[in-house]
Amino acid sequence: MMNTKNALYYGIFFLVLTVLPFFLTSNWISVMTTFLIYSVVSLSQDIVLGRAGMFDMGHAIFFGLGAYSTAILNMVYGWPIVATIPVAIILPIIASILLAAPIIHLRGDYLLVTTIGFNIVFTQALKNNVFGITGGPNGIFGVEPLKIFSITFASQKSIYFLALFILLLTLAIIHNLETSKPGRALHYLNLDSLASECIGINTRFYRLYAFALSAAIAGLAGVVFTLQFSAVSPGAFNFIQSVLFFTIVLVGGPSSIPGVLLGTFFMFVVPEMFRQFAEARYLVFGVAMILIMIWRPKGIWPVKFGRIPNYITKE
Amino acid sequence: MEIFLQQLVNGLTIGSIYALVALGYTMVYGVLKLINFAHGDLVALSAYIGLVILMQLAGVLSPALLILITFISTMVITAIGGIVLERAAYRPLRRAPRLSAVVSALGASMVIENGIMLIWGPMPKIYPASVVPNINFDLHGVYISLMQILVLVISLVLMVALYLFVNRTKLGTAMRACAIDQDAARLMGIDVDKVIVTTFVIGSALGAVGGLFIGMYYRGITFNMGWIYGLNAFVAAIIGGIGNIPGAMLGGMLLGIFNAFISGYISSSWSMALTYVLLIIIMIFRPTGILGERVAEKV
Amino acid sequence: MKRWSLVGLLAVVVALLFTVSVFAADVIKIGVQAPITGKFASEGQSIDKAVRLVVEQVNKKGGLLGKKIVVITCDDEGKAVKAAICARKLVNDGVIAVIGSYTSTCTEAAEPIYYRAGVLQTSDGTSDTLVKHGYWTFFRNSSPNSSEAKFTAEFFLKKQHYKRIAAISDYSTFSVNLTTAVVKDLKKMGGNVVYTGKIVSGSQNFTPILTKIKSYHPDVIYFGGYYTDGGLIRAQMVQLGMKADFVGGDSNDNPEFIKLAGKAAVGAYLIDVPLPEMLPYPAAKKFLKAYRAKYHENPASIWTLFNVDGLRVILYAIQKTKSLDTKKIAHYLHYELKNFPGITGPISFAPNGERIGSAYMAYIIGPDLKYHIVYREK
Amino acid sequence: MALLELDNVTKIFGGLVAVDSLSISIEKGMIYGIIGPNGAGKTTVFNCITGVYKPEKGKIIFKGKDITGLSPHKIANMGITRTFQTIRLFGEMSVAENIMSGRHSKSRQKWWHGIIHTPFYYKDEKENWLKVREYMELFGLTHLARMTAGSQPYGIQRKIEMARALATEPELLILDEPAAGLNDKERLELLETIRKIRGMGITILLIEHNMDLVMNITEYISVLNFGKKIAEGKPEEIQNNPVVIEAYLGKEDEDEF
Repeated sequence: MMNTKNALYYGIFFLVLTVLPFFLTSNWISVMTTFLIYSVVSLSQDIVLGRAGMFDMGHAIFFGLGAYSTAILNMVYGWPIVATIPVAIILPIIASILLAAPIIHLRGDYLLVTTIGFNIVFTQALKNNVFGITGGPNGIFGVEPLKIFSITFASQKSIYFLALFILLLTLAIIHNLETSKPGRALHYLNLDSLASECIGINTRFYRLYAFALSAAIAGLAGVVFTLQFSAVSPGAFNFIQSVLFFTIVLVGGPSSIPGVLLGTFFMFVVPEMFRQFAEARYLVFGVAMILIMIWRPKGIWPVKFGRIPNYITKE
Repeated sequence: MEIFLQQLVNGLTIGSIYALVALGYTMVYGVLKLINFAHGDLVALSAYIGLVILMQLAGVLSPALLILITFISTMVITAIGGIVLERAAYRPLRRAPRLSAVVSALGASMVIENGIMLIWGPMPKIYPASVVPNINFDLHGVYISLMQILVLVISLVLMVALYLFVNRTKLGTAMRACAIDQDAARLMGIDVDKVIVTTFVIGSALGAVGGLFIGMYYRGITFNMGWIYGLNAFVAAIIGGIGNIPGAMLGGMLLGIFNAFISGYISSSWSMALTYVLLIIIMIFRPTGILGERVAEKV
Repeated sequence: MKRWSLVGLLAVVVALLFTVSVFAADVIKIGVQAPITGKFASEGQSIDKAVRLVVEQVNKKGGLLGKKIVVITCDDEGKAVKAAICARKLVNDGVIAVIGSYTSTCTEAAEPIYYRAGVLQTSDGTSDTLVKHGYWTFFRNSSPNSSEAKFTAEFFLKKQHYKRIAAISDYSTFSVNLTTAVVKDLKKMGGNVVYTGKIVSGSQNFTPILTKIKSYHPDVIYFGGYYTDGGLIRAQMVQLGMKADFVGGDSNDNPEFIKLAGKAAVGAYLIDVPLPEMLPYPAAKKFLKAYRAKYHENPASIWTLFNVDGLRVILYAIQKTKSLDTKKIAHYLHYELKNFPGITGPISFAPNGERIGSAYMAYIIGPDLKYHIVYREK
Repeated sequence: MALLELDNVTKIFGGLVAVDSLSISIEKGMIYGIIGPNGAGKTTVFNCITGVYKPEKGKIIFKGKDITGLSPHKIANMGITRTFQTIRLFGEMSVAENIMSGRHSKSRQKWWHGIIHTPFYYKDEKENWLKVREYMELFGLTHLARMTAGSQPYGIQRKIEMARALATEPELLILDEPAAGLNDKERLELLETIRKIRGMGITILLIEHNMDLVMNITEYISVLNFGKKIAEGKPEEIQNNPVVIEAYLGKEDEDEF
C-alpha cells in the first residue's frame, strides 16, 4: 500500500544508486558496495530488533554464517558459488531457530546478553578452526567470483549492482512483510506481548519467524560480502560488528526503512568520509551518537504507523 | 592439589577485580535498568588517571602514603567522571525509549576509549614495577604475592562496606527503593536524582579500585582494555543476578574461578567461549541469575 | 518535508566529499596503508612517521627524478575490510607504490587490488602465504615466519637442548601461523612438545593457563604472540614460581616487554632480527638519529625499519631505472638489486618477492636489562 | 451444556491463595457478572480462564473441551477474548491497525505471505480490512482510523479495545472492569454496546465495580471475597444477600460504589 509519493521517492533513490557508480572512484564504489550490503544486514536486523522488539546483539552470526557457508563450500568443497547460495540462506535459518528457540522468552536485556554470548562463541569457534574448515584466525582467501551462465561477477561495478539487486529484493520483502499479517503481528507482539497473545497471536512462533526471516536475509548479504572481498575472516563477524548493526537500527529509526538506510549511511559511510581525521573521528562519532539519541530518541527518521488502505475510511 | 589451589588463588584474584567492576554495572542497572556500556571504559580511564597520579607523587611520599593517596584521588576523580557521564549521556534520556540509552551508552564508551587514545596514545602504558613491594609467598607450592593478598583483602573490605551502606543507611535504603519502583520512591519523597548520582559515584569509585588493581597487579594498561574487562564484569553481574549487589560479588568470584578452572582443566583455547556458554546456560535456565529474584509481570 | 531537506543536506555533503581532490601533476605519489587507529595504532603511526621522514629527506635533496614525492596515508585500522577499501583508495589516488600494511591479514586483503592495478607493495607481514599468490607487485621487506620458525627450532634443540617444550599463541593470524610453524619444525627435528595452547590477547590474566602448563613440567615456554601479552606471561610465570625458560617470538621484541615484566624479564630469551638500536649498519644509526630528532621518540619497533627499507629500495630502484613504470621497477628489484645496504641489513629479493636471507638472532635479557646475543644463524 | 465451566479452580501465589476452589458455570448467550471487593481475586480468575496463569488445581472447560493451562493464544483462537482492566492497546499504532490486530486469528494468510504477496493475499487482506471498517463503524471510530491509538481519550481507548476484542469474532467476551474511568454518558453508551454485542449472540463475562451497571445488565452474578465464592444468583437476589452486603460494607471502601 505504498502511496505514489513514496514510490516516487524510492524511484529517485534507486535511480541515484544506479548511476552513482559511474561517477565514483573505485574506492568509493567499494565503500558504497559495503554500504549496500550493510544496509541489507541492518534491514534484516531491524526485523528482529525494530519490528519484533527483540534485543538481538548477535546478528553478525547470521551474516557470518552466510558468508562462511559460501566461502567454505566454494574453497573446501569446490562448489560453484551459485550452488552455495541456498545453503548460505538455509543454514542461518536453521541456526537462528536453534539458537533463538531456547531464549526467545527472555526479557529484553537478558536476550541482549545471551546473543552477545552466542556471537562470542561463534567467532571463537571460527578462530579455533572448527572441523578444520574455517581457516582459523586468517579466514579464507581467494573465493571465486559468482558465475551465472556465462556472466561473471568479478568487476567492482558488477558486484556493486549485485549488492544493489539484493537491497532491492530485501526492500521488496520488507515492504511485503510490513503490509501482511505476519509483519503486523511482529509490531503487535513488540508493543504488547500479552495483549497480542490474548487476541490469538502465537507470539513464540512469530518471534522465531522474525529471527528466521532476518537470518535468511543476513545470510544472503553474507554471500555478497564474501564475493566483494573474495575472502572471509572472523573479525568481520565479531560482536563489535553486531553492535554496529544494532546501533545502525537505533540511530536510524527502528522499523523505519528510510531510517535504517540513513542509519547505515551515518554509521558506516560518514566515518569513511572523515578518514583524514583518523584519530579523532571515533571520538566525535561517539559524541554524535549521544547527541542524536538525546535529540531524536526514536532515531533520525522515526517510523510512522498508520499503513492502512484508503478504502476503509471512505465510502 | 597444589595445582587446584593455585588455580583457586588465580581465579579469586581476577574474580575480585571482576566483582569490583561488576558492582558498577549491577548498581546502575538496579536503579536505571540500563546497561552502562561505558563503565568498562571508565575503569580503563581510572587506571590511566591512577598512573598519572602515581608518577607525579612517586618519590615525594612514602610508599604506603603514596598508595593511599593514589587510591583516594583516583576514586574521587573517577567518581566525578561517573557523574559527568550520567549528566551528559544518561540523564537527558531518562524518559526516552530504553534502547536509546543503550546507544548513548555505546557512544559514551567510544568517546572515553578514543579519548584515552588521543591523550595517552595507542601504546600500552606500564605501571612502575614495585608500587607494592614485590613479595611472593610460597605455601607448599602454591604461590601468592603480597599484591594478590592486597587485592583480595581490599576488595572484600569494600564489598562488605558497600553491603552495609546499602542495607544499613538511609541513602542505601533509598537506593533499594529506587531499584524496586522509581516512581513510587519519588512519591515517597526520595530525591531520585540524588540516588542515581550516588549510584554512579559509588559504582565508578569501586571501578576505579578495580582499574588501579589492574594497573598494579597486571602492570600493562591499554586504551581499549575497558571492553574486555567490562564485558567479563558484565557477565559476572548477570551470572550473579543483575541488579543484585551480593550477586555481583558472587558472580565476579565465580567467573574468575570458572575461567581459571576452564583454562586449567579443559582448554585455554575455548575458555572464553565456554565462559559465554555458561552464561547462555544460566540465561536459559535461570535468567535472573543465581541470586536474582523472579519478577512476574503485572497484568 | 523537513526530513527530505535533511537528505538533501547529506547529499551535498556526500557530493563535496566525493569530489576528488586535485593534485599537482608532477609529483611521485607513495602510499602508506597502515593501522593508524585501533589495536596496532602505535605500529601504524610509527610506520607513517618514518615514511614521511624518509620522503622529507629525499625531497630536501631535490626529490626523485626531479619530482617531489608526496605521501598519502590510509588508515586500515588493522581490519581486512578496511584494508581492501584503503587499497582501492590509494590506487585511485594514483600512487605508484604502497608501504604496508603492518599486519599480514591487511596486507593479504590488499594484495590482489594492488596487483591488478600494477601498484608496487612492500610489507613487513610475516605470514608465509603473502608471497604465494605469484603477484609481481609484492615485496616482503622482512623475513617470513618459516625462517623464524626454523631458526627457533634450531635454537631450542641444538643450542638449548630443551627436553619438554610448551608453546602458546594468541588468536592473531600472525601468531597462530608462527607458533604452528615453530611446533611443526620442532617436531620435525625430534623435539618433544608437551603442551600447545592459545590465549586471548589483552586478557592480562594468564595465571590459569600457566598453572596448567606448570603441571606438565616443561623446561621452556615458547610464546609466539605480542609483547603486551608476552611481558605479562613472563612476569606471571615468575610469580607462580615457575622455573622454566621463557622464549618469545619476534613480536615480543619491544622495549615495553622489559617494562611489563619488570625484574622477571631477566633471563627471558627473545628471538628476532636485531633491535633498532642494535643494528650495526651505519644507515641504521643515521636513520634512528634523524627519527629521534624529528619525533623525540624511538620508532615503535623493528617493523617500522623493515618498512623504511622497503621504501628505500623502491626509491632506489626508481632512481636506477629512471622510470616510473612499475613493471620496470619490479624487474629491477627482482633480478638486478643485490645486497642493497639497508637499515636492517643487506637486501635482495627472490623472484617471488621474498626477501633473501634472514638475520634472526636469539637474545637473553641480562641482569642489566639489556639484550645479549646468545645464538645466531651461521 | 454450559459454554464455560470452572471446576474447583485454585490459583496460589507464593503462599497466598488468590482463587480458592472456584466453580462457576456460564450458559451460552448470557451476560455473567463477577463482583467482589478489591483483592478478591476477580482478575486472577480472568487470567486463569484466558491462559495467562495456569491454575494449580481444577479444570476449565470451554465448549466441552478442557482448556486448563493452554497458552493464551490457543484459548483466544478457540473463541475467548478479553479486555484489560488497565487498557492495553498498541499505543503507537493507528486505531485501524489496533482493530486489525483482532483479525489476526481470522485472517488465513500464511507465513510466506509476509515475504511474497499472492493473489490470495490481496483477497484476504481486503476482506479483513473491510471487517475492520465494520467494527469501526459499529463503535463510531471511522473518523479516527488513522489517529494514534495511544493519544486518544480514555473513553475512546475503551471502545478501541472493545472493537479489537470483537474483531476476533469471539464466542465468549471477557470484560475486565469496562466502566472504570468512564463518565456517566460514556457509561450509558457502554451499556448500549454491551447489549448490542449480546444481540450478536456473544456471551459476555464481566467484572465490574460499578454496582448500577452490574445490576442493570447482568443476568447472573457470582460474588467473590478472598478468592472464594460467597454467593451467586440473579442480581436482585445478590442485592439483598446479607453475606454480600457484609463483605462490601464491612470494609470502609466508599469510593468503590
